[in-house]
Amino acid sequence: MLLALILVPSIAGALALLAPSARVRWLLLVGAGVTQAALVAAAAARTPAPVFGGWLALDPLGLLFLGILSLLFLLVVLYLGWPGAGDGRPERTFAACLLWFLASMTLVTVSQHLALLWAAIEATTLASAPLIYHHHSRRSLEATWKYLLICSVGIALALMGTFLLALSASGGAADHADPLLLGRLLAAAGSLDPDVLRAAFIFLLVGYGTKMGLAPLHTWLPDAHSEAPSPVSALLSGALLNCAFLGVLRGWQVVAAAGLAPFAARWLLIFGLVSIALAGALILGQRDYKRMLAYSSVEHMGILSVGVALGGVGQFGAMLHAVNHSLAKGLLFLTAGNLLVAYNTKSSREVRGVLRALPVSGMLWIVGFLAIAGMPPFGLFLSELTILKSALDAGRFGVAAMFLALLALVFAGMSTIVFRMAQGEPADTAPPVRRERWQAVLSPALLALGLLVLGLYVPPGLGRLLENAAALLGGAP
Amino acid sequence: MNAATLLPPLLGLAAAPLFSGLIAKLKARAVGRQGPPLLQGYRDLARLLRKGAVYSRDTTWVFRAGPLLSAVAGAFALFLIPAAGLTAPVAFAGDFLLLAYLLALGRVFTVLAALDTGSSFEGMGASRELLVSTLAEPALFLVLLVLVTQAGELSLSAALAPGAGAHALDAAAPLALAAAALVLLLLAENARVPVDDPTTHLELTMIHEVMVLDHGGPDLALIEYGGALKLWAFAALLVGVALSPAEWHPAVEAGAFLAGMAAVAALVALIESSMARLRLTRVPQFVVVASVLAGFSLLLSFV
Amino acid sequence: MILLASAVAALVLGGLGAAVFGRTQRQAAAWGAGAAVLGSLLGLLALPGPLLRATTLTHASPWSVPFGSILLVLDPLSAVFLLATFVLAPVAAWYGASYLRTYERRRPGLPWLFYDLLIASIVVVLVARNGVLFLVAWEAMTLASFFLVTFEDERAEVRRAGWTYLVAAHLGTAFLMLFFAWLAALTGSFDFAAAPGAAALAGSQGWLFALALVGFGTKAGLVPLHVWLPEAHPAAPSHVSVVMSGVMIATGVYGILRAILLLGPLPGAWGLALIVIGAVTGIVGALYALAQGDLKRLLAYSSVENMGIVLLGIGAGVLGAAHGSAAIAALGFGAALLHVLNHALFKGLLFLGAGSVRHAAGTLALDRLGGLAHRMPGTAAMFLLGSAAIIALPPLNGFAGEFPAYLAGLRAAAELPPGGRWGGLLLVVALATTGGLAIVAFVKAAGMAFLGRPRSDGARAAREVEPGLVRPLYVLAAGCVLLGLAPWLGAWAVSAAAASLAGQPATPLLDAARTLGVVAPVLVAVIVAGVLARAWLMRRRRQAVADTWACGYDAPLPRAQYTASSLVAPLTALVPAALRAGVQHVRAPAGYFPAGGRVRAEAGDAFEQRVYRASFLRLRQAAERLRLVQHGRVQWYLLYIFAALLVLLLVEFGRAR
Amino acid sequence: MGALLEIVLAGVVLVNLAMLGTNRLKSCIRFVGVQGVLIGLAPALAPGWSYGPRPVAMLAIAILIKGFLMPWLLLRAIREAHVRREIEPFLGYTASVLLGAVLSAAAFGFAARLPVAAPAGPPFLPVGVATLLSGTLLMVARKKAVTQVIGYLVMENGIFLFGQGLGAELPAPVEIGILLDLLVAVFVMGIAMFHINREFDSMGVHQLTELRD
Repeated sequence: MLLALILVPSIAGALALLAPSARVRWLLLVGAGVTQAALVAAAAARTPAPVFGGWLALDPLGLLFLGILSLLFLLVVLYLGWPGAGDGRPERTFAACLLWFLASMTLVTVSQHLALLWAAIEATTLASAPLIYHHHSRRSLEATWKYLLICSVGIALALMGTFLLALSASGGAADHADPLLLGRLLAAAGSLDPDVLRAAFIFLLVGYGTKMGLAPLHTWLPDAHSEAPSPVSALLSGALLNCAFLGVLRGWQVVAAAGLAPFAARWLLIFGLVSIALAGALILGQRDYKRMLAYSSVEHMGILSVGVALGGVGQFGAMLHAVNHSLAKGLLFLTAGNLLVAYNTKSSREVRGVLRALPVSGMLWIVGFLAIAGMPPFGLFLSELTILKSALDAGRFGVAAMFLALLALVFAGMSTIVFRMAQGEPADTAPPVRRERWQAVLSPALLALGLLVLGLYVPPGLGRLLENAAALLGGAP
Repeated sequence: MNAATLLPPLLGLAAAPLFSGLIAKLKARAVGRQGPPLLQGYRDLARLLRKGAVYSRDTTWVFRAGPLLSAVAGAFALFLIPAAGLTAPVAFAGDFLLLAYLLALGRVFTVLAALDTGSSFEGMGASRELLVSTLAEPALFLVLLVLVTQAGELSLSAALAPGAGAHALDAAAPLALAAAALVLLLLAENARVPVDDPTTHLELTMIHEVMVLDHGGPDLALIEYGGALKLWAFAALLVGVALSPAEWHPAVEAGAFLAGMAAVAALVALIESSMARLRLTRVPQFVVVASVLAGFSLLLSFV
Repeated sequence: MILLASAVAALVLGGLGAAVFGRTQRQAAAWGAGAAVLGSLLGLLALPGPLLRATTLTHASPWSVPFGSILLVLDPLSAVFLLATFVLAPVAAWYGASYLRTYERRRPGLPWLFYDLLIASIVVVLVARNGVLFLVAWEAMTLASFFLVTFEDERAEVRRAGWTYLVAAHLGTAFLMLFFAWLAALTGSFDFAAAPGAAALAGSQGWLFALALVGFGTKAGLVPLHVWLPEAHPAAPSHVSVVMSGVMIATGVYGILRAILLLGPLPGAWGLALIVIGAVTGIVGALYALAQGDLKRLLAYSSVENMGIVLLGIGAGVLGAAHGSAAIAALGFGAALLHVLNHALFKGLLFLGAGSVRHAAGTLALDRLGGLAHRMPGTAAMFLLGSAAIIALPPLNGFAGEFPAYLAGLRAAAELPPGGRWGGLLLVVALATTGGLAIVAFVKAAGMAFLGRPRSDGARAAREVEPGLVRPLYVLAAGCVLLGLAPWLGAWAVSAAAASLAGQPATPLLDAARTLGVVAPVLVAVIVAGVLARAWLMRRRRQAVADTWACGYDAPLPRAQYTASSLVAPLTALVPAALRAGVQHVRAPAGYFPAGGRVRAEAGDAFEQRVYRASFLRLRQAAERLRLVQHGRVQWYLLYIFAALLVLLLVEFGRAR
Repeated sequence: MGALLEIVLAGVVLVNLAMLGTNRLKSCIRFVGVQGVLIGLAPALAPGWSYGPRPVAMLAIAILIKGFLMPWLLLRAIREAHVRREIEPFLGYTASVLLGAVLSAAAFGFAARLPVAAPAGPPFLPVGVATLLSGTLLMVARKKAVTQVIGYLVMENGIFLFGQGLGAELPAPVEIGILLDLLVAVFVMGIAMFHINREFDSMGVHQLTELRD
């Protein structure tokens, strides 16, 4: 089962290279997406057996991120079905890389071996780089280069962290031929060398944090997200960042098990708050709406970090937030794709009157904003409230106040841009009002619906999964 | 309700024009003129009431309601003020609030009636009236606060009952200050010199008179009468404050009240004949002085 | 409770129906307004018990979101605010059904969807007793009203107003999130426990109340948190302004009162603080109101002022309760609640009147109106009545509401120990000052809009609006008169809630209302007698019609009338410079034969310009500097990574060994 | 054996400095190849290395990929892209070498303070850190995209050595996976370099500053 999860998209990717027409490639994409989603659903129903001596296994944390991934992927490939397809058409390499991207991210979620995890995360970088370069423009080239180089360097540091992790285990109870299996590390957490462990976590945090987009390591992120085709941006933001976050979380699991959670929490908290602050500052007066969304991703990665760092119920909140954020960001990026196709500009100042020109996309754009900004009745409100509560539970009033103040800053910045685009009369150069294609709005609409549901009702199954995932982080809801 | 309590208000209703006439007479005498007859006020009213009316084509029912409401409010106000050692016919906790807001009712409709004509002169009058009354409002409340807190009673009749202010001589200072503030308010609210001059003939310098330029006949009579009632009410209040420390035989109280009213008339006449009108820009300061006096009095009564 | 639930359901379904099936304005209005009327009627049926017999209805069921539960309680306090909601909502909807027909929109159902959602969310806010549920409803309320405010989003100033509103509301909610989360952290649950007690709150009570005050105060428009209000209320369609001004901002008051109930007895210092805030809000609101040149902005600032008055009442209530004087507490809280009810009536009336003015004359600028009393007599009479009510002229309901507030202040000044006395004193003086300023504001509003001669072609061409835009006014006006003549009705409605806040039966409140209930009819009788007497006097009297006497000048132009700004100029000249933020654009006449000149004056808000806009600009500048971080040079980006790594390593290992 | 290892490691450091000092692109790439071979050999010379078919195969694969395949890819890329042969530094060659030397010294100092450094063992750790820092310097102080890839490879080499020094023995599949990742990375970067050169007429990364705020 686990193998199938990885092999299906890999093989589909290879087939996509051979596929004769865009239609076939699209069918391949959808087929892989549906199969993947079905497999994940099956895996959620009954935990699949570990394979390769426990190297690949699906724990709640992995299942959670895998679920987000496969859902988002399915909706993104559905979105790719219309001829305009936002701004990404499934060409040969594009389709293949998209599928390999899926495969590598799936591998990330099921890896229980930290070195394998590292290799998988590096593979996601390589599989997604061609996707970012899809437009073959100077700007996308620049973005791709920065993405490749910065992420590779960052991840190289994570490799060093992984080595250090292995080192910390030497001499202890986990001194085994292969100490990097997560289960063994956790079991022997008490005997790990704390100093080395701390060094290891620092390297992991900076390394995977680069890929995750924690400020000030986020520098590649706005470039890549704004230049990539919008469906790819949706995946980068909604799935890839989560995978990197999972890398950090694996490190956190070990550190927390070794009783060093306060140390790790401190740094996660600092990185988290700095990310929210910097993202807020750069969102304020942002001129490119896709970059605005990218910075919003930085912000939300910060929120996730803060949630995990605060512990207690905040970790549950962080898990819930990861789900919500992925949905919201998928919605926003796909809608941004519609805007980009219609207006042919990424400048937020040139887009006007979306509500009148593209009513459905305009509405989705506003709904997406309200959701991402943490307004009820959308899911992010609940997760942010949960994280806030955990800060107060821990008596960290300063953190709580800062958290809220920064969120308000982001809200002010984003609302300025979003509503200026959505409201008013379209400029003369704007596209004539025409019926929007249902394919173009179906996926975002489904995402919006999901966000609304999650804001009013957390299904018990999901709730349990979130609780189990949070329990792995050492926090009980 | 004691039927006797109705006497002072009824006296006021009857004698208010006389009171205005008294002031005019004393004022004239003070500067060595003969002055109008004491009953001139009644003659004017009678004359006006016999006349027909001319209405501007721009006016509405508001224009007609203004004089009526100001007179009605003034008349009703008299029933709230205790006098001559008797409680007022209408007395309840917080009755002076009704008094203050009744005066406001009359004023608001006078001002609205002025605006109803669409005349620039009457607009000017309205603007000035609003300025003066807005500033006078807190001062009036401060004075009333002094009375209430002094006596610990929420009704004017109780606060001004004979002997209510007598419990301590140290109350004399705040009461005196309050009375002084009340004098200033009386002058300001009733369009007397030095705030306004009812006898001037230049519209540009008027406050109250210019607001009622367009009224004629019975409407003007109502305005004149309402003005007289308001003046009476303020005077009665002032006398009540001044006499509140004393406690005499009812007959003496009545006499004292009448004497007090005469004294107020004399005081107003004296002020009017000895002072010039203030420049309009100085008027706010005049009213603010009243607030300061009342505030100071309040301070004294608190500590 | 089932009635309330069906009311909410009717509202939500009706709104959705309007959005889905409302293809024409008429269909949409039938769905949307129909739902508002039906929902309100259902809701009203649920109220008598809690209002009159102080019963409490509870519904509790689990909710799967974190910390959430569907805990709904209908107690007297909720019922008072629900009463205002269910009275105002159908009337405003009735008006809106005609009013919205003047707009051409591709989707006429959307405003109705948001309108019904707004009412529904207000209802849920008022009965929710779980922090999460409350916040969700609270923000739903914000969002629904936001979309209504930006209904005419083709106008730039409307977009700006909408944005200001949304951001302000969000900031306020941030404080509320902190408040509820903190409270939950202390009590262990987001459900509102019945007064956790001062012991459980330890030293946090003051902080918690401060948070609630800022959060709810933003919604209520307390100075200096009011800046969104004069922007947003005028921008919305009039029937929405009614709901926003009459009910929605009152939910802020409700929140403050609920917080008082939740946090247990507050110390007297908070009573003083509330009175000070109320005084500032009332006076500043009234000052700004009288300076406005736009009728709806004037009304919006007047809402600020009235919330100040309500806060004065609450302050007196807290003061009384803290000093153990149940009478003062009952009078204060009762006055606050009574004023909320009254304000809903007369402010609703006035906003509807303003809507009709805009509809008929095409503008709300007072300097372009005038003479409408001739052209639209019904609307004019109702607006005048509303103005008289809002400036508390007896015998209308405004006076009936402020009367107990004064009494509370007076009794505090007369009976309480020194700290409390000053509070009472301040209350009385502030209330009087506010009242004086409000008189000017509404004399200006009513006088300039309806009296005199028309100042523009639009005003000259105005005609009485259709019956659907006049009759709703009659209903609200009747309410104003009724509650003025029978103040005990209002006092009766709020007495249970006031008693729950004061901890004692609200007998003093009822007594005061009963007294007024005798005096007010007498006053009316006297006035009626006066009117009859005058009529008798004038019978068969010669009555001529002529031009206004212009002191000899025989061709007075309407433009020579005093304007709205000149009417209040002597007063605004006295306003401290710190509060003045007006802008004047002057093009003076020049040359020997000047072709013309222009003056355009706007009354700005000093708080908005000097505090909020200034700090936002400073924030923008700081952000602009941070922007340099993202300069595009990849070498530096790499250095960031290593620098971060180095910093972490140095901090962790630098000191050791 | 130990002496040989030390010579190899010293060679690694020297190659670092040489790369910082050279102004010719091709020699820089060849140096990376040399370093790859040296680093591939190093584990075999370390004490406790056991001969056997699997370790030898791993060794061969690593040397093949790092020592030959990658330099070949890079050389091909610059040939096809007609890259000018100079390196174009931000920071002068002499200064770079000096800084590299200082950093290497610092690395030795730093490694000495690490809690794990076995004082008697082969100096894998300091050399690894020194190499890592040299790679960083190459990435940061040079203008061309190729040099950044080279820097990245050097950095990876450093990390690899560091891992060796820590005795982290990775299972073969993972190790091969990592190597493959590296190879693909260089391949993808090579393609990107090709495009950069086509688009911008040079492989200067300093021109890649269009995306900024």
